[in-house]
Amino acid sequence: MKHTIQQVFRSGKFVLGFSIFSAILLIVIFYPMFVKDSPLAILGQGTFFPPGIYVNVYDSMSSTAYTLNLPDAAAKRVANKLSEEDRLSIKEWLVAAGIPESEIDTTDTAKLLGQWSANFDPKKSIPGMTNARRNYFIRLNTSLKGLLSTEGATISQTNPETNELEQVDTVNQKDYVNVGEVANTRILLLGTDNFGRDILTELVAATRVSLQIGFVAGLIATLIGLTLGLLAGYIGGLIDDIIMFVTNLFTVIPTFVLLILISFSIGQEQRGAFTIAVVIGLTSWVWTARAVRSQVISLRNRDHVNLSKLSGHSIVHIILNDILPYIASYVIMALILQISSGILAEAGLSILGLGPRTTEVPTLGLMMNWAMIYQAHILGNWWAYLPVLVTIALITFSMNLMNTGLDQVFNPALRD
Amino acid sequence: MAHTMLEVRELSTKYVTRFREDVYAVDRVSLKVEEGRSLGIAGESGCGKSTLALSLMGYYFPPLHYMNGEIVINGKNISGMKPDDVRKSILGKEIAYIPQAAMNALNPTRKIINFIEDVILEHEMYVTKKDIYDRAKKLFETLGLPAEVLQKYPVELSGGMKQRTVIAVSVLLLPKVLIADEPSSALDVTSQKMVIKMLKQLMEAGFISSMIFITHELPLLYNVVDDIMVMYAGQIVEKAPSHSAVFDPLHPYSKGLMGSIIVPEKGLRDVKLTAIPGVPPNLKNPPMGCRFAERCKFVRPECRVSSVSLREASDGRVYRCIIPEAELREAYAREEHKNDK
Amino acid sequence: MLDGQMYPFLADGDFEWNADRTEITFKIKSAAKWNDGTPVTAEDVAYTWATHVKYNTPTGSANTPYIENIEAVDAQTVVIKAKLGEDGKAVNPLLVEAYLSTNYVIQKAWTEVLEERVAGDPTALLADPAEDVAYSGAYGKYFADDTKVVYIRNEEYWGQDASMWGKLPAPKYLAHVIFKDNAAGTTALQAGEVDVSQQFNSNVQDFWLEQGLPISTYLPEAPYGIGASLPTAFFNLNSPGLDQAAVRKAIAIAVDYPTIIANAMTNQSATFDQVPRSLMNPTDGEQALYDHDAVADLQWAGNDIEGAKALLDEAGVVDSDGDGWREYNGEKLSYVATCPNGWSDWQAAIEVVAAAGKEIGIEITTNYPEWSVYQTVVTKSDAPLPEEGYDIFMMWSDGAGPTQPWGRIRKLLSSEFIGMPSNWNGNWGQYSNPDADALINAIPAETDEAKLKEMYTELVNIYLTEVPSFTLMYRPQSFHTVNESVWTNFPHADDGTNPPVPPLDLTDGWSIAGLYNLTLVNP
Amino acid sequence: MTSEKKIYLSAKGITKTFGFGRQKTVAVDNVDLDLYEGEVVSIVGESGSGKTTLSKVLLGLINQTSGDVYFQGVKRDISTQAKKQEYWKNIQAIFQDPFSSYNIFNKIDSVLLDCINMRGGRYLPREKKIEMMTEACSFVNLKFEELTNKYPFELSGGQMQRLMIARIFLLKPKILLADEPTSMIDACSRATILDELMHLRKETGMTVIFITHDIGLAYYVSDSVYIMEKGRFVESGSADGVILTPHHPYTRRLINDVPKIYEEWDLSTV
Repeated sequence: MKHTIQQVFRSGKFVLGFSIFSAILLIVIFYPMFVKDSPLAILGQGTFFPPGIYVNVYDSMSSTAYTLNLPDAAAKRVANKLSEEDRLSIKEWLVAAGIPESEIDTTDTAKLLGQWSANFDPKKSIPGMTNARRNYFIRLNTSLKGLLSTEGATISQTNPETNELEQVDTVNQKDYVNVGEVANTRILLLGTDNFGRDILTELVAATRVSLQIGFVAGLIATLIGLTLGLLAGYIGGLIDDIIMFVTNLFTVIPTFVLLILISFSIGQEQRGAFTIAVVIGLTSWVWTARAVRSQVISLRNRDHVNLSKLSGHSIVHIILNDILPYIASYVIMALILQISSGILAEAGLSILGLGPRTTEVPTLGLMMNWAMIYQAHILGNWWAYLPVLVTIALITFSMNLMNTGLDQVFNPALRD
Repeated sequence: MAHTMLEVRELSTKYVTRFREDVYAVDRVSLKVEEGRSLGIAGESGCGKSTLALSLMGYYFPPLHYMNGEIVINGKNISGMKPDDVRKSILGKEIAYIPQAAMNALNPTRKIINFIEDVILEHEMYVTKKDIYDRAKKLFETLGLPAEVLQKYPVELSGGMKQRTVIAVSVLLLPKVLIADEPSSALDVTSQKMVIKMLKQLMEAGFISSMIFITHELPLLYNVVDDIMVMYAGQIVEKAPSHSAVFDPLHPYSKGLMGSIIVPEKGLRDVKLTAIPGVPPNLKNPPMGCRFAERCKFVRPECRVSSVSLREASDGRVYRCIIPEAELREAYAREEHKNDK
Repeated sequence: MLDGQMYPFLADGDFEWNADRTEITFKIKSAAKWNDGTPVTAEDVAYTWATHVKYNTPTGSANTPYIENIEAVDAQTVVIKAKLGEDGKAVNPLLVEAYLSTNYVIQKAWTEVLEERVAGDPTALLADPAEDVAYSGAYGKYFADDTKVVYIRNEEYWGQDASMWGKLPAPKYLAHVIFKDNAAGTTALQAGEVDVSQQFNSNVQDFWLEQGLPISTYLPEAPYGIGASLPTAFFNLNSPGLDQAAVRKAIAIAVDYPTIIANAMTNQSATFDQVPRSLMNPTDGEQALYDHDAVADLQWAGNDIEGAKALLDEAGVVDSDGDGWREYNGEKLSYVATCPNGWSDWQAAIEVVAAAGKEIGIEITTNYPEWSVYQTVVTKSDAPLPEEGYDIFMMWSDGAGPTQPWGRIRKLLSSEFIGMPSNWNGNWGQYSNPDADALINAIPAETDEAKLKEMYTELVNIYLTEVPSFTLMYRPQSFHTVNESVWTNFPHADDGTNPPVPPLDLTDGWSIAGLYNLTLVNP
Repeated sequence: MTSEKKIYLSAKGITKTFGFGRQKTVAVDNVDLDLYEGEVVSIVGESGSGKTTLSKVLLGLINQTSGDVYFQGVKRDISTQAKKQEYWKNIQAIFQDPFSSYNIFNKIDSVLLDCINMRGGRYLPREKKIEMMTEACSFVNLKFEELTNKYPFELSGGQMQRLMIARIFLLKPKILLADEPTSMIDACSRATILDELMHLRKETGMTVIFITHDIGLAYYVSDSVYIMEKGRFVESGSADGVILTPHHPYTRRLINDVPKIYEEWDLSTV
């Protein structure tokens, strides 16, 4: 046994798969200890906030201001608000407004803005210009206000007694706050989803649920497959015929279609994560049963089984001692595959909207489902679906790696 | 003096297990096969017979590794050649190899004639399919194989027929030396006999000039080859003409081996089978002295000290034992006497 | 149109009521022609009605309680006689007016051809595909299959008449493409394969802000369109606990509407801070119909967890067994909130409703049945809703129209829809309040503005107090997002048109005007 | 009566078929066999002749399709697990492949302990059991101390097969069915195993059925020989009679095709 484990860990594939899987498992276990938010808590008002560090604006205003004389601050500010494209657009407008092209210098910001403020008229309609373009110029115009100002901004507050605005503070252009001193900052490593939930926290929770679904589904499928396979293979005869008839029925019906039908027919009220796991487990035992059966049939005729019979051992003893250990490695590999296909099946079902009901738990499939419904893939909000995809891929990849690793160890034909 | 077809000098090879352990399976083996002669290699499983067969071809790929020594086939020294060159210019043309499971190497989706075409086209460019067919037919007829076999798929043939077909195909390019490693051991007795007959025919008809035949079935070996070489633990322990090797073995290991022959012939029931206790040494760390010392009835303290080299006996055979020929024969006589009592 | 006003199109000038409000008279424009060149006549209008009545079509059966008859006085003049009640007044003058703007005129000559074809069989008549129908609009059918319908411009269209636009609308063909789902529609819009998108595109502003596409909406900023319907969550008034107004209101005030609007609608709705909740659309016309100050105390903008808890505590709905959930009559308050599966903005809104329940100790889980199942359950008003599974459920409410807001209020509050085997009108939660019924009955006959305002204010009062249902967001009648890669000058706010052509489907009635201004981007 | 040898095991009209319909194959076809006390009988046949199937029927590992097996003159009844266990106290086997005869997950000790348990020694003290196991091992020239706590794969094929003989030593059955016990073993170990087997037979006087394809081996070990071809016995009789003067063409061919060393091996007859 110990020897086998040593051998298993000598397989590079297994070790790589095992490392990835353990890393995922560790994150799933330890992350919630540090981040105690409910994974389904809606943090953001608005959809798909991009990943990044969010600093509370109100708190930054009242934080200690440090004056940093950074030489390129003004230039960066201008560049941020007025891109090269914007300058060319301004030029386009100015030309349309009748300014000779020779007088426009897009590199001279001050002059350009001067010409712009002198000539821009939001009411003016230029033939052939789209409404979208018109809206763009209006927005650009708004954003350019005060761009070249060297003054700071004034912060005022309403005095509750007089109901008048009173100047509280001034924010200078060279003021900086230290993020560490701002009372409220939040790191959203993977941004938020369409509900305004923190994707990272949700993803970790979803991974846990999906793994649980995978484990339950895999265990159920493997147990059913193992039991039926053992019975059919060892006892044979009529029992074998009956079991194989049922198994063949299940083989002919595509499992995923069956899964969809069952999932659909149990209705969403009953569709908890556990139910889905059970349903997946109940529909995916077929190949395990067939494989175990054929293994058992070949084992049944091995002499050590005959010898065990001659030694007067009962069927149960023979199955447990002389058959099971031989197929144990195979069953473990089947279990690993079943787990990973269980996770995929859940994802597939959820993407079709047949997964577990949403308010209770997040799952990887449900996250994909919502990202798709809210068109994250079309709008380029990669953080809503890519990490989920990567997680699914990593889990199945690591499990398949472990499986091939085990296969190399257990299957003499693949040894090098 | 006859032309030497294959000469091996001090060849040592090893193979590497997947736990990166070296197994020294062939240890300083020298042999010589002359034109028209056949050499048999006998020994227990694990004594290095099959590894030697593979090593003789000069075609090394993992886990088999060449260590040192020389192989000269028909005057060509191939020990330094790259595996790819060996495959292209030596295999099939100079030396052919038939493993035990050769018959299972046939592609089940192709007819025998297609297989033959592949083999020939690999080496010759300007031949028509008609030529190939005619050649194959002629070969098959010479070897007593029905020509219809050419148009059949492997599954349509019996195991014995498949094996004979493979052997026929392997001599298509008229190799000088044929190495047959247990070519008949997976077959029933009748097929086995046919394979043996065919091998003899190959020699007689000149398809091959010499043959190396490997088997653990001594009666078979005795009937096929001119000389028998007994291997033990990667080394040659005795080499003698067939008859003396079987009926008058000199080395204690050969003696034991020959004493275990069972044939359904009168007198067998009166023979006391000899048994060699123990198991062959592990070739990962071969023992210092005589490798057979552990199992030898006549072991002496000095056997375990230094390695034993081959020596020549009075009749010209070679054997690997520190005990002189006369003493050995004396000891054997005593044993026999004891048994009779 | 979306402002609640009726604008004459086929009619020559506004309609007129007689002094008793029992008859409506209007004239048909003399320029109006069918596509076969014959004029549209008063006789066509009258025969259309006669046919509806004769074959008892849905339109006929819905309107016969209110309309006595429609007659052609001469070739141009039509008189609609309202059905009179026992008091000698029109039963419902508002619905008589509504008939004008909500029904198509069908050519008499064609109708007779059709009647002959179906040999008087009403079922066959309604089922006829009307391939050869005569039409008076600018476009006729050109091609149709499962994926798209293409219309071709009628080059003889009477809109070229000097009294109308004097020219034809700009596009020669109109294609209505049917997409597999919203995502496919969005992709097509992005790619410029679609000029006008009338579906919900989440985060529509990303198209121009993030992706720089030539895409725009009717309004340049949020909510991007004119809200004209009130997607509403109905309470199943038979569910234990939901028969209590306090429980209903507590749930309603706890819901985080800003999040619904920001997340579910991606800000394509006015907020309840901007337009306080009532029974009215966020349009100026409807908003002016009730006294804002009188109900200000009852209105809520959501997120009022403490208020909701206080309300429940006060009503004695408390957590007595300490499991974190409140009980009513010893039974844990546990509800299922539903809407049809795949209706993404509604689903997201329902999720937020469910989240609110948790905050105030009421367990709300979500469930999304398929539409086919959902609609069968919800529209069957002759039986109570299932207590399990449909405790809080979403449906629509009436959009804009000449009978609004009365029609909408009726459908939200009137008990007349209880007991119908197939109720596609409203009040699916089966709310019944005689005061509300009386007000709803009285409004159509009322003409005094001040009186009307008083009555509407009272209805809003009832609605905000009793909370039989609650609005979750404002939603446009249809979304209107245009890609200006090919055409520009689509209707947009302040485009200077009069009447302002609102973003409907650009083909129906006055909306056709929206196609006249189109110009090619690169002519 | 006393002078006559006792029939220990006899088979009457044993037929075994596999499959049905078109796939039906007859593995053993109406075979009769009489086994006398203390003799060594060989059943010789090539692969596919049905000899292994016959041996499994005799062992009671599979049920015959028709025919009966009589044990000590009484019709065998192995309908229940208990009856089977009782039967198996009398008849035991050694199988062809030592590598597949062991459960590789169990230590070697368990094989021998099973035998002690089967002979009713389950509650013997540990020392007694070890003593018995040591005795059994030393009978086949193995050292129990070296084997205890080892797994089967740590042994050579020859050692494994000898341990199988040790097992029979412990069980002391009346009949031993040896199914090609040496065909997977090297020639030199083969002699050892045959020696030990014959030694055990001499000690216990048990009856031995030897199943083999090696006609030379059959000749070497047995008193009488049955030649089996395609599920039937084609020739039987004393070893000397059958092997040295074969009558049936099949037997003749079989003997003819085996390589000889003392006489000329006639290659022309194929």
